[in-house]
Amino acid sequence: MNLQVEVGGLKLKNPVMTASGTFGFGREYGEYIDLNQLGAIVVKGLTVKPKEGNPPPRVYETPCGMLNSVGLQNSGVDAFIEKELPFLRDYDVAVIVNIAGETIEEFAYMAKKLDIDGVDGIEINVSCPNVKKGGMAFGINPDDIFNITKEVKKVTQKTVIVKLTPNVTDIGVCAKAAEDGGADAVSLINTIAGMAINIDTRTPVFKNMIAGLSGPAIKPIALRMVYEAARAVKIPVIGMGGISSFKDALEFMIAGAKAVAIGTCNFVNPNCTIEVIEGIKQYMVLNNIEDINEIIGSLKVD
Amino acid sequence: MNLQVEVGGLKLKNPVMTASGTFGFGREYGEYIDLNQLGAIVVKGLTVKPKEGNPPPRVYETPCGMLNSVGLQNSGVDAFIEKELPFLRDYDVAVIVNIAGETIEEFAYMAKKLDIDGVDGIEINVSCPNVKKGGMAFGINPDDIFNITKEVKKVTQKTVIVKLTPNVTDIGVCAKAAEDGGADAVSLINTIAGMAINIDTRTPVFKNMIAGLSGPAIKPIALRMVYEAARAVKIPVIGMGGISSFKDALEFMIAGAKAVAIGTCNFVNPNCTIEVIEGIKQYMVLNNIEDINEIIGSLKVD
Amino acid sequence: METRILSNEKIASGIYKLVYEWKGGIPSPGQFVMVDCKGKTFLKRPISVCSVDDKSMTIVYQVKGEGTKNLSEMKKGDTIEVTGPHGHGFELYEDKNVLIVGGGIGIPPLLYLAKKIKAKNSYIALGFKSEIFLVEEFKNLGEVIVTTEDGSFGKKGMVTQGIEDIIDKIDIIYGCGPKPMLKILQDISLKNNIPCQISVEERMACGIGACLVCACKVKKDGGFAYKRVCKDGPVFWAEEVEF
Amino acid sequence: METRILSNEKIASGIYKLVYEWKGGIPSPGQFVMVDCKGKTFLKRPISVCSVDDKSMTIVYQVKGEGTKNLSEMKKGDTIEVTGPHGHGFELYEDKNVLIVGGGIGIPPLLYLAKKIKAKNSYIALGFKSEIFLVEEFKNLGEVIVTTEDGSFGKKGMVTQGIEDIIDKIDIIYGCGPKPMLKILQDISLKNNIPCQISVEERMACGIGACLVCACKVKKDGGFAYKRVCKDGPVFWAEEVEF
Ligand SMILES: Cc1cc2nc3c(=O)[nH]c(=O)nc-3n(C[C@H](O)[C@H](O)[C@H](O)COP(=O)(O)OP(=O)(O)OC[C@H]3O[C@@H](n4cnc5c(N)ncnc54)[C@H](O)[C@@H]3O)c2cc1C
Ligand SMILES: Cc1cc2nc3c(=O)[nH]c(=O)nc-3n(C[C@H](O)[C@H](O)[C@H](O)COP(=O)(O)OP(=O)(O)OC[C@H]3O[C@@H](n4cnc5c(N)ncnc54)[C@H](O)[C@@H]3O)c2cc1C
Ligand SMILES: Cc1cc2nc3c(=O)[nH]c(=O)nc-3n(C[C@H](O)[C@H](O)[C@H](O)COP(=O)(O)O)c2cc1C
Ligand SMILES: Cc1cc2nc3c(=O)[nH]c(=O)nc-3n(C[C@H](O)[C@H](O)[C@H](O)COP(=O)(O)O)c2cc1C
Ligand code: FES
Ligand code: FES
Repeated sequence: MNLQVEVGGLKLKNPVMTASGTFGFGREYGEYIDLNQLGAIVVKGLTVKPKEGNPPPRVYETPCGMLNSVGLQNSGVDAFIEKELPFLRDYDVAVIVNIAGETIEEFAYMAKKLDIDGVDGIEINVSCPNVKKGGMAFGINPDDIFNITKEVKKVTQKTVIVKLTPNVTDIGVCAKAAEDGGADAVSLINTIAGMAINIDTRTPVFKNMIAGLSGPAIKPIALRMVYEAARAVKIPVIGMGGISSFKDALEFMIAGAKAVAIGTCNFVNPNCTIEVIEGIKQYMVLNNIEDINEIIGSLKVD
Repeated sequence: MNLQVEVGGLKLKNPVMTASGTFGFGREYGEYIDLNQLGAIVVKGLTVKPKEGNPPPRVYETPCGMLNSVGLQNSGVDAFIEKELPFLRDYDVAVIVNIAGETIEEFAYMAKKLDIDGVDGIEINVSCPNVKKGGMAFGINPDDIFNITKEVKKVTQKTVIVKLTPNVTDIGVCAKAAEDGGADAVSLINTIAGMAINIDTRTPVFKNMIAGLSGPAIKPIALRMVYEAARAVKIPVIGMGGISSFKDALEFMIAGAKAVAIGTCNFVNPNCTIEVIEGIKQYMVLNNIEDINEIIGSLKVD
Repeated sequence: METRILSNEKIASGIYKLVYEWKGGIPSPGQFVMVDCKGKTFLKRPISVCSVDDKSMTIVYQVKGEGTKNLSEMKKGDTIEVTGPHGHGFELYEDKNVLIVGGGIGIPPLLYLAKKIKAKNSYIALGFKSEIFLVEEFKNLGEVIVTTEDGSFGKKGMVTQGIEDIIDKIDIIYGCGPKPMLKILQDISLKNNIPCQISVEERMACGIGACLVCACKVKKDGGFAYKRVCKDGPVFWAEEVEF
Repeated sequence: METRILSNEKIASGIYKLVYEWKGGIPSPGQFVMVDCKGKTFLKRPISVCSVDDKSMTIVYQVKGEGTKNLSEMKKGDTIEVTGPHGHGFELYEDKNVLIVGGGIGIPPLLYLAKKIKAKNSYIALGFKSEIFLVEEFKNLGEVIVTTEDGSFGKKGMVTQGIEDIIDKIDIIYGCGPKPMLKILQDISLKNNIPCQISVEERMACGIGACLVCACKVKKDGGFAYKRVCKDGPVFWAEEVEF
């Protein structure tokens, strides 16, 4: 049985990855699961300099989901290369580094720095709703997507993935902008902008007002957008948003995703990624599917 | 205690309405609750001619929500006036009629026909994701919103509400287009475009592929959009999307909604509207609030 | 209405019989209730009334997905939220020769029908895949013919086989079961010009006729229309249904 | 890990003691478990370990919202999903004079601490609003001083009152309770130059250090940084925490 997929030149042993920001740098979940079994690990979003992130509260439970306002807390790209990458190098798993610049130059700067051994791919994060500069502000603008992608592609040999925001009218246009900019793949969706209010104090739950919604609640929306993106571009699409089971993962793949990522549901079930991989295998056996690539984009439409 | 609010000239005895398409024409829920207690009834979307709607399946449960693909099944505006309006006239409750044209002319035609006794408001539905013509295709385009609103305003004396779609990058721009077109109020959100796939048959669950997501799952998104819309316009905003309790309703009102509508949660709890009204009253007593208008837009932001 | 569970027992593999206190309306045969299955389910689930007395109501259900699985884990003394009875049930005629045809989990509502109907003669054809259930309860209500697909009980084959042999004796047919079975009943009904009522299934949301998601395609003026399974049905005249 | 509930009883109004089978790791005092509260809750809830033996673990919790409400409705024999122990607990030093200060629902983890710590002398100050709980269990573990805000049991007032009277005897302070109480302990610790460890609370998602939502503001190089309550804490040195 073949589980291997290729995402923009990058060969993954299976299509199941972790979603940026939900899996740290692999260390913590490494105590629960065998990281070698994953298709890829996508690490927490990095910035040029260390970033403290947003003040608490940073999380709020919502019906079948959660809002987060982490705000890209991380120790910076240098600390990543020095302290986290060596740890990840010890595993036989593709490593994709999520970068979040405040300017085009910052994206290029980080991508260049990360054009090193042990890094397999760069995920351009133009979709974080929790920062004041950069993030989603870029991602809602096809021109910005195009330009950032182009500059990043110039300075790296790695597979370049553009992570799109769902907070747009037409996801196809955004995916196309990434493709035109030279992206090797797009990934989606990042969190959906949401909000919560404390009715007793009549204040927003989050200081930033807006936070990012993730988890099973958003799955139907994510699936629709992945389908639309896959129809809009020829490059591979990595699908995510609320995946909690192999069934969800298969929906995304049938809709056209070449790989999938699991985010929030890791929190609820640390074994989620592994169970998804096992479930996909069983589905393939049951349905006599030899090669997982037969599933991708296999949606029958009349 | 004052619960009365005014929405674009229309006085409502309280701010709790029903969301179009979830409450039929009031008959069915009339067997469960006293319709006279509602702030307003918004009826199922009407079209110029009777419309059969979409083939089944039309519903799919999702985590804390549901997808629907009804496709505006209704007997047409004439049948409404003849058969449903007389029934509603017997109640002491504001009646808002949701109209869904396929062209600007159809909107104006229906609005004119409905400029009659017993109708208190017109809700322009430019946000249905389940029809091939009209609906959301208009709602994602500010110019269309503006033009339709303007034409409808010309032919009716009633309060004109424009119902917006959440499937846009900037809801503020859409709300503003409605305001500029002369709308007396905007209402939001309609359902979010979503999708589901049957992994056994590898076919879409819905023939139309895309369906509309509603219910508690979308509440954080709806609340954010209502907040954004309320900041973008001076006309009243009617908030909805996943409201299941008085707490949810109050969040929307604190965020700036002058009234709220309950949709999907009627299905789960037929008494939902009444419980929301009671809950708001209790909250007001507990917090020493004499006039509900004090709550509207009272979000404290630093 | 919140009510208390009196018993919840397995009566065949994957099939459970749930009895709860009932002080609500008395249903007519073919009507259903909407049950809150708790856990992570969101919408209520429609389940047909299998029997009712002045204190309690019985439903029989098959574990299909999360909702019915949760239901199967509930215990005596637990409370559940049940609304109803909903829908338009079977139309009953007195003193007729009736044929009642049930397939699998379509059988429970027919028990209530068989009890209530004042027939001249009742022929009751019950079909199962393999394991049978509720058959005992039908024993005194008419002439019962049991069929199993694998022959492990009664006749081997489909429940609709053999109907044509007795069709001459029948004034009206009542059916509930899987779609292919209902389709065959429709054919038999049309071919032999015998009125037939069938109970159809569609996914529901409100269960009371307000949301229009439970569409059943019916013939209308040469074309078609969608009727509401929850309000206009679940029981329709077979001739009007478009499969 | 899925485990079976051995008992779940109310020990004061709104306060429950839950015992379940435990074959997992042995926690250190101050560590917590993540509990799936079922129903419509989505994320697990962090609850401190109150005690553990070779077969079972005990947690004591207060009903706050939906999660803890669901938890309070679970019965002996039900299964629940519990992971852990998680987090960085109290650092224990032998042969010291320790002051343990607990407020309300912050008290349960301190019982486990008081049992495990090999102190020279333990002074245990327990504060409640009105109704007391767990006080009996502390009886043989040190000199217990109980305070209630309304004076219905022990001294009337706040649990932190009177600490300064005995502060000269104390080598180290351990605290868990509401933020204002922790803040006072921090002040006392700084003023008297006595080391103090406090257990802080923040909403969690992953509970294991991967998602960074459980931020606790700590002093760092003249500025500040956010540490993870679930991994770097929940126990921090009082001096580093910024309230
Ligand atoms: C009027 C009526 C009476 C009924 N009476 C009975 C009865 O007496 N006994 C009984 O056992 N059952 C009865 N049913 C069927 C029962 O309602 C369903 O089996 C039940 O709702 C399943 O719920 P679940 O949560 O267990 O499964 P779900 O998880 O909701 O669904 C089970 C399966 O169906 C699939 N599914 C879900 N939604 C759709 C959709 N929109 N389209 C296609 N597939 C879908 C799911 O993917 C899953 O595989 C009745 C139905 C109706 C309409
Ligand atoms: C390390 C640690 C140990 C703990 N140990 C214990 C213990 O031993 N015993 C115990 O009883 N409790 C303990 N708690 C607290 C416990 O985790 C919470 O009380 C519990 O999660 C509440 O869950 P719930 O579902 O009942 O309430 P929820 O409904 O989740 O919340 C209760 C209230 O908090 C509000 N709320 C929810 N999210 C936020 C947010 N992000 N910001 C502000 N307000 C919010 C809600 O609106 C609601 O009013 C501990 C917490 C931590 C972090
Ligand atoms: C706590 C948290 C932190 C996240 N941080 C990042 C991040 O740093 N970079 C990024 O591109 N996406 C980030 N995301 C978005 C996820 O990678 C993912 O796109 C989104 O959560 C949807 O998937 P899910 O529903 O499976 O979580 C974060 C999500 C969560 C919940
Ligand atoms: C079954 C169904 C039918 C609907 N029909 C209409 C409609 O005809 N016109 C309209 O403007 N909105 C329609 N809506 C959208 C609702 O009015 C509402 O905007 C949306 O469902 C979000 O609110 P909720 O989450 O409370 O349901 C429909 C929603 C549902 C679930
Ligand atoms: S389920 Fe709502 S109309 Fe039938
Ligand atoms: S809860 Fe995820 S890092 Fe603490």
